[in-house]
Amino acid sequence: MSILLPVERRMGKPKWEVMLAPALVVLAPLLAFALFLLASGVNPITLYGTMLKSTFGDWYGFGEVVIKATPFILTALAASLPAKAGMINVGGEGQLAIGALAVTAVGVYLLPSVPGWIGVPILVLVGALGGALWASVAAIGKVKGKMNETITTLLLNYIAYFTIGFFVHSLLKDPASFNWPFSKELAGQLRLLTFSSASRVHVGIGIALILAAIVWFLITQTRLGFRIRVVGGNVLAAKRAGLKDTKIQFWVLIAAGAIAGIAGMIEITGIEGRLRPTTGMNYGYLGFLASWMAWNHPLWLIATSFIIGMISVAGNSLEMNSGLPASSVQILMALVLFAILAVGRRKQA
Amino acid sequence: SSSTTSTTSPETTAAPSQAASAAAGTGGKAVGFIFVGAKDDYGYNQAAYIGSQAVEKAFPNLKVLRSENVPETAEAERVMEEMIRNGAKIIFPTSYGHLDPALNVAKRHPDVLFYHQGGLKTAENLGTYFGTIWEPVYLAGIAAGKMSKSGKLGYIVSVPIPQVLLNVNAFEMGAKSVNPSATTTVVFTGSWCDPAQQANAANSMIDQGIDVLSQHQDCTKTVIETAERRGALSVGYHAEASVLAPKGWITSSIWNWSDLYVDMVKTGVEGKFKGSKYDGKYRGQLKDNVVQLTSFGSQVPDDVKKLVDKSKAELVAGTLNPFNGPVKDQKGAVKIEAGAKLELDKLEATDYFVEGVIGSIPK
Amino acid sequence: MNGIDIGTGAIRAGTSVLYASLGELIAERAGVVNLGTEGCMLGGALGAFAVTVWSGNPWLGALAGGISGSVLALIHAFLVITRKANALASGLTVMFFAIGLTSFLGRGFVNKQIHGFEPISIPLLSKIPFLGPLLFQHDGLTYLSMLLVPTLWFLLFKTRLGVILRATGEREEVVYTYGFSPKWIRYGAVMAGGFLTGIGGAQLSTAYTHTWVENMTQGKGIVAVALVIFAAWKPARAMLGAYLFGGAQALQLVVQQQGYEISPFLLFMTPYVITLLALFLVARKQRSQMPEGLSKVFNGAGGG
Amino acid sequence: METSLESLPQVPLLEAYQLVKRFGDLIANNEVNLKVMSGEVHAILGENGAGKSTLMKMISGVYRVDEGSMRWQGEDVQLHPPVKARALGIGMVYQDFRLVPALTVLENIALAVTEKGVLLNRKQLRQKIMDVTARYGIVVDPDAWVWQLDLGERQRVEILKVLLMEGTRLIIFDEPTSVLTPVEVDAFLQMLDRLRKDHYAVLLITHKINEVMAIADRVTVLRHGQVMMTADKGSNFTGDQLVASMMGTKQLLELEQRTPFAKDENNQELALQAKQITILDDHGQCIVESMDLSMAKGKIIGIAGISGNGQKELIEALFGLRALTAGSLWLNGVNLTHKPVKAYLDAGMALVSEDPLTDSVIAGFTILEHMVLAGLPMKPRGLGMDWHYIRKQLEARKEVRILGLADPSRRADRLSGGNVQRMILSRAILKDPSVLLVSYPSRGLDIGTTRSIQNMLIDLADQGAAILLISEDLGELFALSDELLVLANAKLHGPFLPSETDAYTIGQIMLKGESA
Ligand SMILES: Nc1ncnc2c1ncn2[C@@H]1O[C@H](COP(=O)(O)OP(=O)(O)OP(=O)(O)O)[C@@H](O)[C@H]1O
Ligand SMILES: Nc1ncnc2c1ncn2[C@@H]1O[C@H](COP(=O)(O)OP(=O)(O)OP(=O)(O)O)[C@@H](O)[C@H]1O
Ligand SMILES: [Mg+2]
Ligand SMILES: [Mg+2]
Repeated sequence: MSILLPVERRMGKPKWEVMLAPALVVLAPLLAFALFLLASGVNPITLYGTMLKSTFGDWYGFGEVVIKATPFILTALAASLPAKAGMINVGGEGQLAIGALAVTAVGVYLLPSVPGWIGVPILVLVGALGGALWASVAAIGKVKGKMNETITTLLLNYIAYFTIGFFVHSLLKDPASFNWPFSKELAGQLRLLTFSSASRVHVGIGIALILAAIVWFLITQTRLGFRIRVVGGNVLAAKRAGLKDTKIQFWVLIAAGAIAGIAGMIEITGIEGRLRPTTGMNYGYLGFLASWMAWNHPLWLIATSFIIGMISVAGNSLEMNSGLPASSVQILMALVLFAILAVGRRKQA
Repeated sequence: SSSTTSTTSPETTAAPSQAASAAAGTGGKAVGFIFVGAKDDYGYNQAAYIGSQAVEKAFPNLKVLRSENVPETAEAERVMEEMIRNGAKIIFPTSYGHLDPALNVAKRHPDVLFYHQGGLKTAENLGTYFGTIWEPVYLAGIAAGKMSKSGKLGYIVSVPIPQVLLNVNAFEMGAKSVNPSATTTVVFTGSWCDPAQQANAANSMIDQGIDVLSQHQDCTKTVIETAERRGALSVGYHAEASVLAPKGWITSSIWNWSDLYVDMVKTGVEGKFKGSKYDGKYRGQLKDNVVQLTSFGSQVPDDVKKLVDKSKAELVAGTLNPFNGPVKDQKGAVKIEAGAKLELDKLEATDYFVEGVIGSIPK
Repeated sequence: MNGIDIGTGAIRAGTSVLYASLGELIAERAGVVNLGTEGCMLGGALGAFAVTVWSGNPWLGALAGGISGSVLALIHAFLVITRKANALASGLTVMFFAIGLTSFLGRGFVNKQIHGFEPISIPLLSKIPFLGPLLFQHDGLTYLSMLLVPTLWFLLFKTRLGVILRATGEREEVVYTYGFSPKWIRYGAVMAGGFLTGIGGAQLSTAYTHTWVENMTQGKGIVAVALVIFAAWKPARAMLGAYLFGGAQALQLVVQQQGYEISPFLLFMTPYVITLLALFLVARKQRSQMPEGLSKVFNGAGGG
Repeated sequence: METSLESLPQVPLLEAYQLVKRFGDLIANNEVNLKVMSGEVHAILGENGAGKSTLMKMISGVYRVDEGSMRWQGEDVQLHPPVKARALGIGMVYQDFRLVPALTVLENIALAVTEKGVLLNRKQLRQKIMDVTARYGIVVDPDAWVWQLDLGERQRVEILKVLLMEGTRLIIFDEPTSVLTPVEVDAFLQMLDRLRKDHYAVLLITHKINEVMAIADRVTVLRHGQVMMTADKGSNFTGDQLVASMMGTKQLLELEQRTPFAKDENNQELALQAKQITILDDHGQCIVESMDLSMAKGKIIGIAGISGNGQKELIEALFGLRALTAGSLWLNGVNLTHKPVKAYLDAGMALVSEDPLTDSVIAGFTILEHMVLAGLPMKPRGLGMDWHYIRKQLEARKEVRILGLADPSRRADRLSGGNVQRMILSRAILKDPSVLLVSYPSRGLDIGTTRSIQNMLIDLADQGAAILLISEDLGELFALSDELLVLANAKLHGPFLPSETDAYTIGQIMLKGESA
């Protein structure tokens, strides 16, 4: 509400800037990275060609992008929903991990012989519960202790990481794996269905898209969503309207944790099959970025998740074909994210 | 050479390669290497990287594909698939966590040959290899036990996995063989390469009176330099690093993958994997030169060197094996019965510390 | 277990975090949250290490580390201040960028040896029982960090510049009204913060470990951000927080060496759990002390 | 010195020609001309949203001028950014103060005063403050935290800042008296006189005609962003003229005659009852202690008091927003102590808070969306809301039309202060509340709107609502209240009947408590 500052300048953005923005987001980082490639003695054109081929060249490559984007969509939703209620959840990372932990523990020890059509839905719930449980630490801290959730969720990521380490090195360790730190493998019927044998793409993407649609509907179309946005818009106003702001924030954060937990479930049942110390590493952070790049819009974040997924996948072929180190992929990713951030917020509708 | 290419008809080249494709590993244009960390970490990954360079040199027709920082998750599957799409018929997944993903990919691609580093599970087209690095570590333990004044040795390790525990045990057994009261205190850092935590641990151990430090980390420089600055002695791992510790260097255990990798690739390219020594669990030993003990630091007295050399000779000859029973754990429970024969699967699944080690493994 | 050992351990392990906290504190006092602290630290660590390798002079290295931190902070400042991007997203992106960039540029330095900062025993003072070994046997950058705390306090609370800086973090429109540019003040604060954070990284690479490896900060920058909240944006409390975190690190290592049957993974999490508990204990009091400009970032996420 | 200034030819200090300012499609100022002389008080009048603040912000350099030009002592000047205006000697006391609550008074002043050097020269600054304090009778404690100050004190800090700035020639006050008590208003007007004598030029925005009549040398009336009239003392303008010019064709309503309230104590139906309540403020200080308060249906209870004396806390507590430390609250015979706000809303209570801009307006939300929060019911449609129906409901109400609510699809955070006030009041009234708690209903509103609101409150009471009216405008309190209470020293004093007391007595109690 800084009416005083020269805000008008932003309102009247020159037309060319509005038109050029999307092109700029795509081109600028690619150009910058091309310079970097040239400096490293790599031909950017052929390299971009192989990168494109490895992601969109065939169904397998595209399938890998889908697989990669799936958890990002969910962790992005886990950031976007709380953002609507005025909260910042950087804890998708930990919530995903604990969701995965819960799914593994229950799947391996309680449901090894339960048929898939019962087992898989139960595991979705278990994953959600795990993530929700982890988020509840931050939620309780916020409601009872006025702790800032940005910081608590960040710290909880580290604690979650060590918690996973604790379990895979002890209680969950698979005796048949010669004391290596993995859990046992999940029974086959508990694994998510894949669409074909040629690709690893599984029904997880469907779950992610449905959840995105649900979140979008909830936020924009329902009375509850309206209340959530009121709390996010002005807590004082929400209080005066008789809304239980802390309760709403509490449950929104829990719900976000549940969504991230489902991402963990999908990672375990769709891809990994067992829990490892680094399952889902960085997915929470990348999802958070995907969400904020998309102005926390529950549908736009699907696009940004795909962009991040695509770069991750293309990154492997970049590394192999150019001989450049893995870190160059991170540089490319950051350049794209910078460009999205620099172009900034889309105009208010 | 231009004339030869013109005479080669498509059919003649295609026929043998098709025939050979029955054997995994043949007919490829490339060899893939997957590293869990950075290929220049001066440690585990660099050792494997150097091996991959030897392959590059020995097979100029094969492209060497590398991917580093590949997490030990299903992510690795995609990297391997990508390598296969780039023409690789032989792939080296070099970290323990890459085994399951490699088994999955191996199932999908019977024509591709996988050499996994350190695994205990195999498949039709997947063999594992490793080195008995505990042998030189045992020898280093002898030197450390001899040279420690306090009899308190320190071992800074990453996470409690069998390879790590096995090394700690071998080290303590070596030390104990020359100094029955020697103890080895273990500190976990929780990470394969966290210099700050390593420095914390090294400082903390030296504060507690430990005077010889060894380690099982992917990056090894920090501990050695810290020990040197604080006046403690160092036993290295993965790399010869005596330059880092002119005063306190004892010795180090290292890998030598180059000859092995070249031989393995050769076996694969020639389609001779089936039934070869690599078809299964191959373990290169001290006597094969796959694992080595480096030369000693200038401060190591001759009697210590002699002692170590004697044990080394016995190890190579097979007359000495520290893991011939009885081996007892920290609580005195017998883990390997007296006279029991050494079993690879058991040894490489170690989940206990032997007597004399101070530290705790999560159960 | 020995109190002095844990105390010195706390200072050793806490100093880099202290620098980063102080850097973040300056930026936050001006109203900008920089989650890129982690990245600025990494940049500082590499910059300092590289220049120390080339020049042989760790002080030049530390300067370079500070500048590297500033440059990375400048990216954040540009995105947040000029392009009005979300501060948290921008910070995280800077972090990812710095991880990638330093890994790339730092490859040649992993196995380099440096003559970095060495501990200097201060004559006489280091002989004082207990306090001597605790406080007066450290390296130059550690001493500097101890001096920095009162200096920063003075700058923030006793000078005009400090008033302007704090006012920018609270009510930018007021500062703007009186002819200062909140924009440039923020640029300055973020870059100054990046400089200190970079020195924190330099301390890590050239004073503490004498090592460069990729991603060597391992989350210390993030912890530093948390500690600023614990510190209620006050330098002395940032110091307390940093040493508390360092102390927890030192303590868990000592506990491990006792051979108790505790999973090391539970011990690894203690510094983070302790930070969380410390935050819980002070949080009720703290919230109202958050600079208003920050509450917009932390509480006004909304939008939509 | 005074003589030399007197003898200067009368070049206007500031002249504005044909100023235009647009916000998107809205023209906030349209070809405005203005002239300000040294040593005169120039009043600016106008309805809410007329463009007064916008004009002032152009003069103080905050806004860039879209069209038109300015002259300072006869020379063309650029005033944007504010630092340029300030360098020339233009100082502004903003409607929403430009203070940093987390800093002390002295630190706030240090921000405003140009000074060389890095260090804070506290001693010198304190001396300067003392000098000005003595000359103009503006008393503040330099070491107090600004957050501790009440609105009147904050305003004094603002004025100090302007006076301490080097070379100030023109001082702009944007609705300065709306936050002051009657006593303070007198002091303020005296200070203006003093400033005028010291050859400062003063631009004064106000809604209060009597103040204009008392102090202004020249007056400009704005309407829809255009100058409707300019006049100076010589032309003998009258209050009625000014009002007519402000309102245009609209008629100023007469204040309805209040039907005398039945004084039969036994017959009173109690709506809201507070028994022995104790309330703490945000800093844990006891701000209301063991207070009893009874509100009867159909009755307007006015509460007078210096702002910052617990009015805000009291109203928050009565609405369930602030926990009671002791005591109980009863609404229509039901115990509502420690119940959530929703229970109060459901029981028919409505609130118009003291600072709606910060605690009731949601950025990005439209007026219509604000209406379903504690106002119109959220008419469901599926899982969502029937916005069409809600809008119709809103537009069907005559109160909305009378108050002149802006278009319901406009964004509330872009409304002028007065329009926000209208929105919040409309919302409360749409609820047909049985108990209405209302703070400063006419703060910042023009006379026309003020009248309609006052009439609406009277109508509400006549329909049986119990109304608690908090105001600093004693005139308003006397005109509307059936009973007057004074909040001072954490206690309620009274009740007083407006017919049996006078503003002077109440003012004394406000300052000193009952002992007066
Ligand atoms: N004693 C103090 N010393 C320094 N600064 C203070 C002090 N008290 C308040 N402030 C400053 O004033 C600002 C506004 O304070 P606020 O009125 O919101 O509550 P508080 O007094 O800090 O909180 P609490 O009532 O919980 O103690 C704070 O951000 C803080 O920086
Ligand atoms: N920053 C802004 N953006 C868009 N519209 C604005 C802005 N500031 C003011 N307006 C609009 O310009 C018009 C004039 O507003 P201004 O604040 O000047 O009115 P005012 O005369 O001061 O009214 P009040 O007496 O209510 O304070 C109003 O319609 C207002 O909604
Ligand atoms: Mg106004
Ligand atoms: Mg107004």
